[in-house]
Amino acid sequence: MFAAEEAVANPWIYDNVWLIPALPAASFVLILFFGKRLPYKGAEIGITALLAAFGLALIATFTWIGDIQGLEESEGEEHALVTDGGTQTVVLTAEAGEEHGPARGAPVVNEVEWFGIGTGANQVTLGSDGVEAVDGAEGEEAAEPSSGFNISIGTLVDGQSVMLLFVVTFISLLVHVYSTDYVNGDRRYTHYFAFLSLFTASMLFMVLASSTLQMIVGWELVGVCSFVLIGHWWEEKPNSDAALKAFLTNRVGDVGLLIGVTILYFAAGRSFSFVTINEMAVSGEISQNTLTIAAVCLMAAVMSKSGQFILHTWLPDAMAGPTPVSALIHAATMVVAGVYMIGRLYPVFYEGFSIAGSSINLMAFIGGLTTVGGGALAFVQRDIKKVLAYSTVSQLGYMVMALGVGAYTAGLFHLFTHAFFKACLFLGAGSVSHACHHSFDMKADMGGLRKYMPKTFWTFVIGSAALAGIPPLAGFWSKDEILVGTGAFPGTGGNGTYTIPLIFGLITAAMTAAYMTRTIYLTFFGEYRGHGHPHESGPRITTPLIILAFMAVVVGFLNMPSGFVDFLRLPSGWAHLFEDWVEPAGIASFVGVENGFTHAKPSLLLAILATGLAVGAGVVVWRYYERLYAKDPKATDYVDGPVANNELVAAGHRVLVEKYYLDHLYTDVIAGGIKGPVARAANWFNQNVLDGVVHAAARSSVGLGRFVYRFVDQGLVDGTVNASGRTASESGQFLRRVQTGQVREYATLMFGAAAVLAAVFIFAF
Amino acid sequence: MIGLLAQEAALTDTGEWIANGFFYAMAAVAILGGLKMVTTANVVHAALYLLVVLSAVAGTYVILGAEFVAVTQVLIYLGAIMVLLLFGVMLTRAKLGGEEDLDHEQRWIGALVAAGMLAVMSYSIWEAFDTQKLPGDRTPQLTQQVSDEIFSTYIVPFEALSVLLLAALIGAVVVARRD
Amino acid sequence: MQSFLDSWGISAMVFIPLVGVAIMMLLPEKEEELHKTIALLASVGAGIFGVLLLANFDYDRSGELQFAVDRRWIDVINARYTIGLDGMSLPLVALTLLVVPLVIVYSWNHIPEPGNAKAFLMLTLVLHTGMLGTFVAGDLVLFFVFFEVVLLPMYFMIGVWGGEQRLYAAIKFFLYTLFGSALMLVSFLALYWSTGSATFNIVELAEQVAARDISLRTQVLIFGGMFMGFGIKVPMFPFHTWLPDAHTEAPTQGSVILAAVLLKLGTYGFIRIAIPILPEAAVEWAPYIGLLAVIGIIYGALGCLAQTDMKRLIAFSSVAHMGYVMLGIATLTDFGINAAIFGMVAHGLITGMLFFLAGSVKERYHTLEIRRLGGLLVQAPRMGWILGITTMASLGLPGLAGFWGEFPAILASYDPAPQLNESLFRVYMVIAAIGTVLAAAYLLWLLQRTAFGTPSEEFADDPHIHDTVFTEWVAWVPMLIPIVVLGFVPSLIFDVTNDSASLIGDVVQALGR
Amino acid sequence: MFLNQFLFLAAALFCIGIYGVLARRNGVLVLMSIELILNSVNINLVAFGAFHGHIGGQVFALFVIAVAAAEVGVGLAIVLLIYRNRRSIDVAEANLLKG
Repeated sequence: MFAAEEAVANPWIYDNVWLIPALPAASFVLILFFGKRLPYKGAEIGITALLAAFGLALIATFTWIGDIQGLEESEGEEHALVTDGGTQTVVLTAEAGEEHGPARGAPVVNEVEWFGIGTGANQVTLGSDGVEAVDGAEGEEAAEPSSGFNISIGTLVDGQSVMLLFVVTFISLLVHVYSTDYVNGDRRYTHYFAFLSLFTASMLFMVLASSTLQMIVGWELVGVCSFVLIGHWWEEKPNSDAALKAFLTNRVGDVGLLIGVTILYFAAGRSFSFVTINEMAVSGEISQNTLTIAAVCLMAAVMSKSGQFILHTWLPDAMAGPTPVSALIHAATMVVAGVYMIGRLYPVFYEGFSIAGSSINLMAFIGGLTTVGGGALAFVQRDIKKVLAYSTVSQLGYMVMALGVGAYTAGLFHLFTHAFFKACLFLGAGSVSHACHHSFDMKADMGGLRKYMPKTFWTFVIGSAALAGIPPLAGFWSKDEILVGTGAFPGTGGNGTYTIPLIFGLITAAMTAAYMTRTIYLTFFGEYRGHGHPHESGPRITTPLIILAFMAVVVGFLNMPSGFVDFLRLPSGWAHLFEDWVEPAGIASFVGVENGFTHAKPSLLLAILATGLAVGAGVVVWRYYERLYAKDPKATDYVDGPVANNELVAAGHRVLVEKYYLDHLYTDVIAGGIKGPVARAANWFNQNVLDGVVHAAARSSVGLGRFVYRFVDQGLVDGTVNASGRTASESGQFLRRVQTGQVREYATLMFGAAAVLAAVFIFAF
Repeated sequence: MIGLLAQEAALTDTGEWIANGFFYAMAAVAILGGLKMVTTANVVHAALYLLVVLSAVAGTYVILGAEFVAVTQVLIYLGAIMVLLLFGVMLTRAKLGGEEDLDHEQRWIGALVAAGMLAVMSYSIWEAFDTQKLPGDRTPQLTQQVSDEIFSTYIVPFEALSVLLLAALIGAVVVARRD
Repeated sequence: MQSFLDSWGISAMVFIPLVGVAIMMLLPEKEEELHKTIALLASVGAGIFGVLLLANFDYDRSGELQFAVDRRWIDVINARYTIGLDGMSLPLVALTLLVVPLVIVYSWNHIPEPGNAKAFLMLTLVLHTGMLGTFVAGDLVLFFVFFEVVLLPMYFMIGVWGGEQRLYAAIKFFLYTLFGSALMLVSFLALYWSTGSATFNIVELAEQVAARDISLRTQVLIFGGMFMGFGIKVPMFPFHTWLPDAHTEAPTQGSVILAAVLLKLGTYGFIRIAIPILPEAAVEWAPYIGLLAVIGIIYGALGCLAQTDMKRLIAFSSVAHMGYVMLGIATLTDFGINAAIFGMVAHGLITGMLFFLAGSVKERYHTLEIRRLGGLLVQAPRMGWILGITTMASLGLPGLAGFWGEFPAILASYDPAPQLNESLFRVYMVIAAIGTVLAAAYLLWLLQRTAFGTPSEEFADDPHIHDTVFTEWVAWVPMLIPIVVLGFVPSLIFDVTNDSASLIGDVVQALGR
Repeated sequence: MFLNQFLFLAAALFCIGIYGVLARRNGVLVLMSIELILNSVNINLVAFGAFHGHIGGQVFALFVIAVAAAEVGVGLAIVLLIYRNRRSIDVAEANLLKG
């Protein structure tokens, strides 16, 4: 495998990229201990740290881009894969070099030993080619390498992680600034900023993870930050319920994650390293069967973290947290962790689900289902944040679907663009609610806000348009690429014919435009329905909005198809920049897989069709509300609309309002640890039930626990010990079936047992 | 004195079965007495049956050539412990007649356990020692030998025991003190 | 210095608490402060020796017994005074040395009813000696003696200073464990006789068993006796019923020691005695141990969900957590045993901490009924925070200690020792993984009910409810720090235990199929 | 003379004693049964002493007798205490350990 090996100095930032998560982590500790004594209650530390982290992320981004472009200029040069003691070992995969063109975008791994376990004889040698520990990255003391194999901690820099570094630090910075105004005067202002910092640090830690084990750590840490921030106002029960639900739902998925990582760990010859696992997955050293099982397990984790059907229910509830948190965590960054993981282990999923040349697979199906199902739910929400939450679910489905059909770059690109416009929308919603006395109810407390808060209005419209995929805004480009990538539209090529995902994608495109139009109408048009006088928010809120809106306009141009670039007679280097930067090519861990990346030929017809659908749907909704407001500018629903008149429509509406009854399924039927609504909790505590009959228990694991506890534990097991004499108690002692406390009974048991045991020993020897 | 005679007899081949006969008599007395003791409905009677059993056991010690132990048994058990027990009986419940509820309702479990143990023990004893005999030329151990042994080899346990006795004495006084 | 440590270091560490007991015995009961000081000094004195030993421990040879002493003890049965420290015992000794002084500090103003600091602290110190001795003993008889020494003080602690049902709980605890240790003793004797080697030395016995041709059935039976002895102490699933009662009724300090150290005596026995001496029998038993372990994980979690009392809930959670430890052990691989030792230490710290918190909650609210609590974060924010961190650690959040006991155990069960049935253990793995969800459920539920929300009317204006006090800080911070530090630097333990654990793994490996 | 015959006698007395301990309600009777058990142990000790020609058996029998005396002393004291407090020495009623 080692065709060439030479030492090249690493760019400084690659060796020290660990600083990026370290800064917010330090900020967390500082805010926690000193925040309250500072003039701005700790916010300044967080913002400073984030500014520095953002600066470093920018350096990393430009270094990476510079590398890639330098590489493109010197076609065919080998590329850095691994570093060794501050120098860089250049590894060129021979086959890759010959068959797949120049290697590009290989990950730069920087690892130190974390800990070592096991020196057993069944140990398999490290499978990764040349990935070795180097010192100096994390501040951990490097223990002496034992004869066993070691588990490393380190950073992995490649296009994907650099992209997310940029997104996370950028949006986190804006959210920090925004929050200084939005949560001003909050009961736990300092605490809020501390956890914002911790979240950012954990997310960055996860993004830079070089191994699956490290990813689990980051994955869970972002989860717990999400838990804390959703439950920020924990005095109110619904908030802490939502926080619990989020955490527990994620835990369900984590079971899959733990198992999946375990399977991959052993399958890859005892390695957690992403590089090793990917290499072995593509080289066929891990059997297809194993990969499929691992991929299915990991898919469960994706479903919970990235809000895919049917584990998405926590995401809308998570809106109980402060709005900036929703923007940062539950729209732009944490929820894409699942998508990010798919990208990280793409060869595993790619081989495991046999994505190439297929027409449907589990990932594409779940993604497609989520994108349509989530979008439909957005129609019936009163709460503006819930609309956005379901929209997020829907868009995450889009991303997963894209990865499922093999459109790797398109999926990640959509992740990238979505982060900006969805953050913009969430922050916009926060701004609106700031004006409307902290209400999020569009129907009761909003309407006509266009006049009062123009900046918010316009940024919201731009964000919505980007989300709906109206050209030339960001969402259009990424969405179009996904639709093309399904390969089902005539003339696009692609590596499979994913017809169903294409249809799902088109439906979603139309739905997205429709529900966003509805949201804009309900919020900004008509007449103000709330009380008091709404006003535009302050500059610390509007500036981030404007910046994000700007990004929502421009980021799409990063990945224009070359045909379009030619059409506009732009320099050809402007085409598919994002693809060049992010997509790996010709490296050992992606051999073969990158062939399967769908680089379908963009189709003008498809673009027009999708845009037409979106615009058409938007216009329909627009007409609907125009007519409504013409009748009564304060109305929100037709009094005798289809929902009132048509039973079928009414039933459908009911299903949507009830969120497909999934919550009922979870809480009432599966119940158990997943959620504890008031009624259940009350029931839980109901001593009468606890002390009472059996039948109420069987329906839930709580009930099951109670059942087992009472009858098996206290009755059977305990009873056996406590005693034999009870069995003979034929007299009226029936109700006193608790311990008699009789020493004699214990003695009986003791002697009896001694006799039995003696017999056992006598006859056994 | 019968014991001593039997002991003498045991030393000769012809006397062996005399000793055996004496042993079986003692054993029968002991076992029957024991059974009566645990089944009788009268506490005082039970104490008296215990007396019988202990005497019979002392008899077997004599057969085994452990005169000093036999004498100690008689002195301490029959003289001291029995008196103590009888005092106990009288102090706690001065009723000297029979009583109905001296046993538990579930005494059959106790019987079962005891029978089980007996079975297991008998089997293992039989397996282990089958027909091994006691040495025929055993002589009664002299008291002096016993005392030599106690005060040389076993001096530490002996001292420990004396401390235990003292502790028990004080303990009994403290526990039973009326205040 | 070195030579003194080599020959006397461990003995000094183990018996210094007893010296403290002797001094306290002579002083009148009224001098409470003095008693507390002496107790603290004695436990810290043991700790100082412990630190010296830890500092002089050769970490490159952590697979061997160091500072080993081997002297005559009871000649008649060839029992010898064999002690030593290796990578397996070191973390547990360190844990004990950490926890006991903290318990004494906590006792400074938390002597439970009916008072009598003298007796209480003396029992604590006796426990200290017993626990340390068990962890360093290298001779089965010595091990057994120390193992039993622990029993009585704990019995009195529960029986005298416990809650309302204390007598019941104490006698149950006592009889249960005594029953187990009786069987264990039988096994030890059987080992002594069946090897015919006339030794109780663990290492020698292991060699003898390997060298002699002892029938597998015999080995399995002997292992069974040990399994009962250790399994009851752990406690493993069907033998756990003493635990919730004992924990619930014991005073805070008792619960902490019980959870932090006493339960580890059982698991330690498995990896120190049962498996190394009888590896073949261990292979036979492992599937059943694994089964009981995963049943324990799920069952313990379900039990937790049904609890209404905070302390009882924490007690039941021990059943689940020790299930992970036992699952790690049941894999019979170096990986699993490493995980198990880590799990023991982590569980000791975390659950010990939870019991401390429960004790302090009880002291403030005079109840532990979960439905009456709430709003701890409002009334005692710092304590609420600590509770939050500890529950997070307990549910196995990465970055805190609990994770490294749990995840490696799950990982190890994917690939158990070659003699074991792989598919079976993979099923165990999945069940254990599901257990993590339930763990999160009951712990978060506990957190939500006690820390979140607003205080109920009953306690809203209670002036007794105050935030963490000085002695609590002193007792808790040293436990919280390792919880966090071990979360990020697991090598602190893994590096120490690895060699010893590998020895066991290799022994099993060497058996062949 | 067989060693067995002594051992059987001891075993029988032992089991009778056990039955007594398990079946009797009266505290004093329980103590008596325990005496029976101790005696059976003594028979074993003396018999084995004779079997091996070793005097240790007798010595230990003596020790057992001494310990038995102590045991009866303390045991009776406890029974008396219970009687004074509860006006009964029924061990079935002594259920302080009841859960």
